[in-house]
Amino acid sequence: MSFEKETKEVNLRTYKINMEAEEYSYTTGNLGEQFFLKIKNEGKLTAAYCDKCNVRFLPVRGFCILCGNEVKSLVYIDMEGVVESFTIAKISSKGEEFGKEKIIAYIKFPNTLGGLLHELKNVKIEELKIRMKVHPVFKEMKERIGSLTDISYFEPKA
Amino acid sequence: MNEVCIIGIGSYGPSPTSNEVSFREGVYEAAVRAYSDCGIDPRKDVDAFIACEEDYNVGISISNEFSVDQLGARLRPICTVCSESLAVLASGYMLIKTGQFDVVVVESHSKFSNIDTYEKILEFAMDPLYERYLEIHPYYYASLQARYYLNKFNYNEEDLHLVTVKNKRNGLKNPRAKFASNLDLKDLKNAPKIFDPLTTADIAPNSDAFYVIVLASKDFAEKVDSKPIWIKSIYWCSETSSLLLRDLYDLKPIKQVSEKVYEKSNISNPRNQLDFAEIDDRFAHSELLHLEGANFVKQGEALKEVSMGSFDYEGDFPVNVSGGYLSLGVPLDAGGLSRVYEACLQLRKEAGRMQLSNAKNAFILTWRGIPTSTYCAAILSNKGSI
Amino acid sequence: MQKIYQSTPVKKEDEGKVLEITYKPEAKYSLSAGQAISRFLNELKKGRLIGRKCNNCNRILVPPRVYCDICFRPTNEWVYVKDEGIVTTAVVSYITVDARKAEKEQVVGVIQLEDTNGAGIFHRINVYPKFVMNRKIFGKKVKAVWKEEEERVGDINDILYFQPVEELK
Amino acid sequence: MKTNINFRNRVAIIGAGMTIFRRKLKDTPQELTYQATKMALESAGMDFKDVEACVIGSAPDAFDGVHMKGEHLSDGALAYLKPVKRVFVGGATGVFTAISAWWHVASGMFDVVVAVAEEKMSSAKPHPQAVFLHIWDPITEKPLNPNLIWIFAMEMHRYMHKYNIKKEDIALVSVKNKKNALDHPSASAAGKYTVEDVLNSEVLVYPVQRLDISPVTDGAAAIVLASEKVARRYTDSPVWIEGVGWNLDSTHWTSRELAYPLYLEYAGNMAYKMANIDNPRKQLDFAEVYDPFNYKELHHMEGLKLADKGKAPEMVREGITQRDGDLPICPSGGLLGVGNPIAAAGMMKVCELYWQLTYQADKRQVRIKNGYGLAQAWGDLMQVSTVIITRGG
Repeated sequence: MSFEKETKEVNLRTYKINMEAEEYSYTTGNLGEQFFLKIKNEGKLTAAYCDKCNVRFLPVRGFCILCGNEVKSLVYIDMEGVVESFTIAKISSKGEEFGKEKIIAYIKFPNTLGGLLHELKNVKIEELKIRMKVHPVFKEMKERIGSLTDISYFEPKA
Repeated sequence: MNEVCIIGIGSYGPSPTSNEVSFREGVYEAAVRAYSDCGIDPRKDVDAFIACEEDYNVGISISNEFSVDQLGARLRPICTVCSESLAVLASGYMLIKTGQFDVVVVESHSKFSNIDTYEKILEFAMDPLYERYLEIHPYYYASLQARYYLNKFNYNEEDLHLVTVKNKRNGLKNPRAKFASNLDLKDLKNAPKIFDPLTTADIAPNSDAFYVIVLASKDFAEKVDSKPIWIKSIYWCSETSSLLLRDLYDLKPIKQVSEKVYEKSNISNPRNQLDFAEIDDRFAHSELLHLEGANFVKQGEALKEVSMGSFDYEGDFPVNVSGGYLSLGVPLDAGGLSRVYEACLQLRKEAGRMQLSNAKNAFILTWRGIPTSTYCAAILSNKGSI
Repeated sequence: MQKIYQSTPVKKEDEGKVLEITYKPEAKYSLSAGQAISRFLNELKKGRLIGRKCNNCNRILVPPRVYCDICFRPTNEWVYVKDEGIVTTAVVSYITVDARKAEKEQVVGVIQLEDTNGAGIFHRINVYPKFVMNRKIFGKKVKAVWKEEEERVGDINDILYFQPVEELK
Repeated sequence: MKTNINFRNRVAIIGAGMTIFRRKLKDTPQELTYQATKMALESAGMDFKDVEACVIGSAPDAFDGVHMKGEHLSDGALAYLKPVKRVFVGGATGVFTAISAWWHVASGMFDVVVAVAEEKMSSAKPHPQAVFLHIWDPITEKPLNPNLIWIFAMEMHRYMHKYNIKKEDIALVSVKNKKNALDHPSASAAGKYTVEDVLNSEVLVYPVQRLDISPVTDGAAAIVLASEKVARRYTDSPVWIEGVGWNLDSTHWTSRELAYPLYLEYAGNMAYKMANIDNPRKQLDFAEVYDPFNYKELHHMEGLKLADKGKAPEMVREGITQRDGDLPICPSGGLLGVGNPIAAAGMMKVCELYWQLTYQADKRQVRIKNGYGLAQAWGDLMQVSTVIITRGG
């Protein structure tokens, strides 16, 4: 029927569907579970440690992509991070505007490959600088669930 | 050696919306055009078909089920390969290289206008444990990259718009470029930086589009009436799947794919030996990273050369004369085929007002977009050997 | 030697003891029904089944398509088809879509529509489960039972179910 | 297609490995992918740095709960800065992953390629079956709220009707495969069952009962493929890929004859022709046909021309398909016995080819006469089959 086409929108249909599961519940792996429990129970950040490469990396998982070996241990890392880059976020993952804009930074930690994306607070926009030092502020113990949301935000070192 | 060429190209779109066709009907339209372009009958002449698609882009789980009939592939070997469509084209290339397949059809399409919750679907592609919890639009990762680049090489934020202006204006000569515009720097200077430091104009919009490409062996190409465009080399790769583990100025995968295709095509000086490039520009700064990674310009100097006009239509090395994604729109994973389509028109001397006078060898570089680090590069030529 | 990795199983009784991170997906679409299916749905609202005929292979495609999958050419014309056909297979479901036990069993199957040269439609069939289990429903003629006109919206559910034309014994 | 020319570049399987299969595994999808990849590399005696490209297989993103799952899993395949892509043909993906890896090597572009398939079905709530709702035609079928099992029950019942096949005979397949799986170290659904157990199990969608079905499972499996020159360096017993075939039928399953899988006949023909096999029943030593449901094993034996139409049940009844029979089918224990993490289950069958043809299958070892084994998988809306034929020695 490529030779004739209905062109009136009123006769063309769009059909509303979704392809959702009600919810997903993701296991975190043996090492990942420890990482999240250290945040929850101790308010500490850790990194995976590959003893073959002698590197620490974040996010944590049970293998090293550089040498292909299994990784079984975590090490505590210095939580004072460095802002690699930042942006002022105005739109949510629902495509809607936030009520209040968020400062988002990519933060790296000393002697650690990788890093974290998180929100910065207690800093004025005009004071934002690449390479500035920041540290995490954790939620109250009882509010933590074992997730990166247990970190409320990062803020500059006083 | 078993050379591989493109003998047929067909498209429907690109366009901002396409409610007049279902995704299957759009693919049919593109397929009919591609087959008639090279005079083949899909029910007899094609040895294998490949569909490039992702379930959550289509809105159907196991979207492979719905890829068959509209291509003429019923009861034929057809499969789905999930990647950027240029990398999917590489699978067709390999099938012909095995010596057992003469004609392979590759299809890719986008029905972006049908996706109501695109940002959430993009978020769904991110790591569920470490990357989703901020609930921000995933494009902000590009914002971080853009600021990092500008800071690293001491450019002003406004300079980025030079790329946008170049590509949006290039698109004015391309009838398929529905997002082309005669914008100038003044228009962008004061535009709100919704994706700070990027404005929405610096981000390529998404589009609907349907592409079908027919690949053939040299033997077969000689038997049919077509204008073969040769795939001289093609290569793809991915860096780590974790975007938190990547550098913000990360040229590794770009270097990897471009060096591989240069090596296979005996190219030592890409800017001199190649005639033009179609390069991913889904964010204004992406074009800069990609030009530097593919060694068309020294690190940190891409923006300077854009401002000098080196990559303009009249420049010494035209980049994205089609208007790029900034003018054509990004048809999701079909982006690679959209660039192959544009490059083929140039190489066949069928590009109309945007025709380059000296278009013999083309370089194509595609990225799969956020949150991936998947790149693919290819060199196409209108001659059997460079 | 067979190389088998001993991953870490989670037993059913240990559910909830391992840390998991939850996420609610949102994946919503407004699918373009396109040329063929738009008309199909609009005709359902009118209580009619419509197909597209390919003059090359003489099949009527239902649901309609603008292209013929066998001949790879555009289909030629719109043709109304009778809402009657022969049951080629049927089953009795005791479970819901998410694998829970259903409150009431349900019979579904495939009906090959009359005079179409092979077009089948998947729908509910209103028949006692015993006629599925003894396969008496196979090969029998069934006819669509439609919703009342004012309740129809242009959807496959505008057909309530198919029902045997003659009573089964 | 030039199927009967000699292979330009021969391709060998030189290693295989997998994880255990369980209802739920704690490891992340990336970790499972890694574990299977590591096992396969160890089996090949190879370092991951020698691998030039990777192919990932995984069924719907809706299970693991990650869009563009291939991108997410690529780290697990140790594909850092390597060419990697994911292939996807529904349930037939596992075997197809090996086929795709074959063309990577057969093209002459790569010498060593890892093919790994992973599935984690336990993530979706409330039940993985619910996400199967989204595989149906979104406009003409999904609004009827179908359960996945309906479609297979309709096919099974059509098959039973057309050839007058009894449920007792079909149940024998479950009994055989679950017993075979007792000897598989990864198995999660093995056991000693009787035909009565199967016939007395809960009726889900008549004629399908609980023990007719393979269970949802987490797991991963992988193989290492190499070109002839590399394979010779690493092993004295490469398993050659002699033929591959794949084929899809029309999307519109309601307009097809469900009693016979024509697409499988075509896929089989493609692979047989490539492998120069004209009498599969005689020339194959065993076959790992796809058995997510017990009737599917019978259906597939017929499509592959290992049995005449409607006659596969006789072969099962006569014991021909037992591990010590004339034509062992699913000596691994199949999906019914080992478990069904969709793509990984298909790859598990390819692993079985490697283990059987290199005499590493322990208690599962079948008699190797001609050296040929076949693995097959099936999927989508009952419309696709993928076939691979390998030869030992």
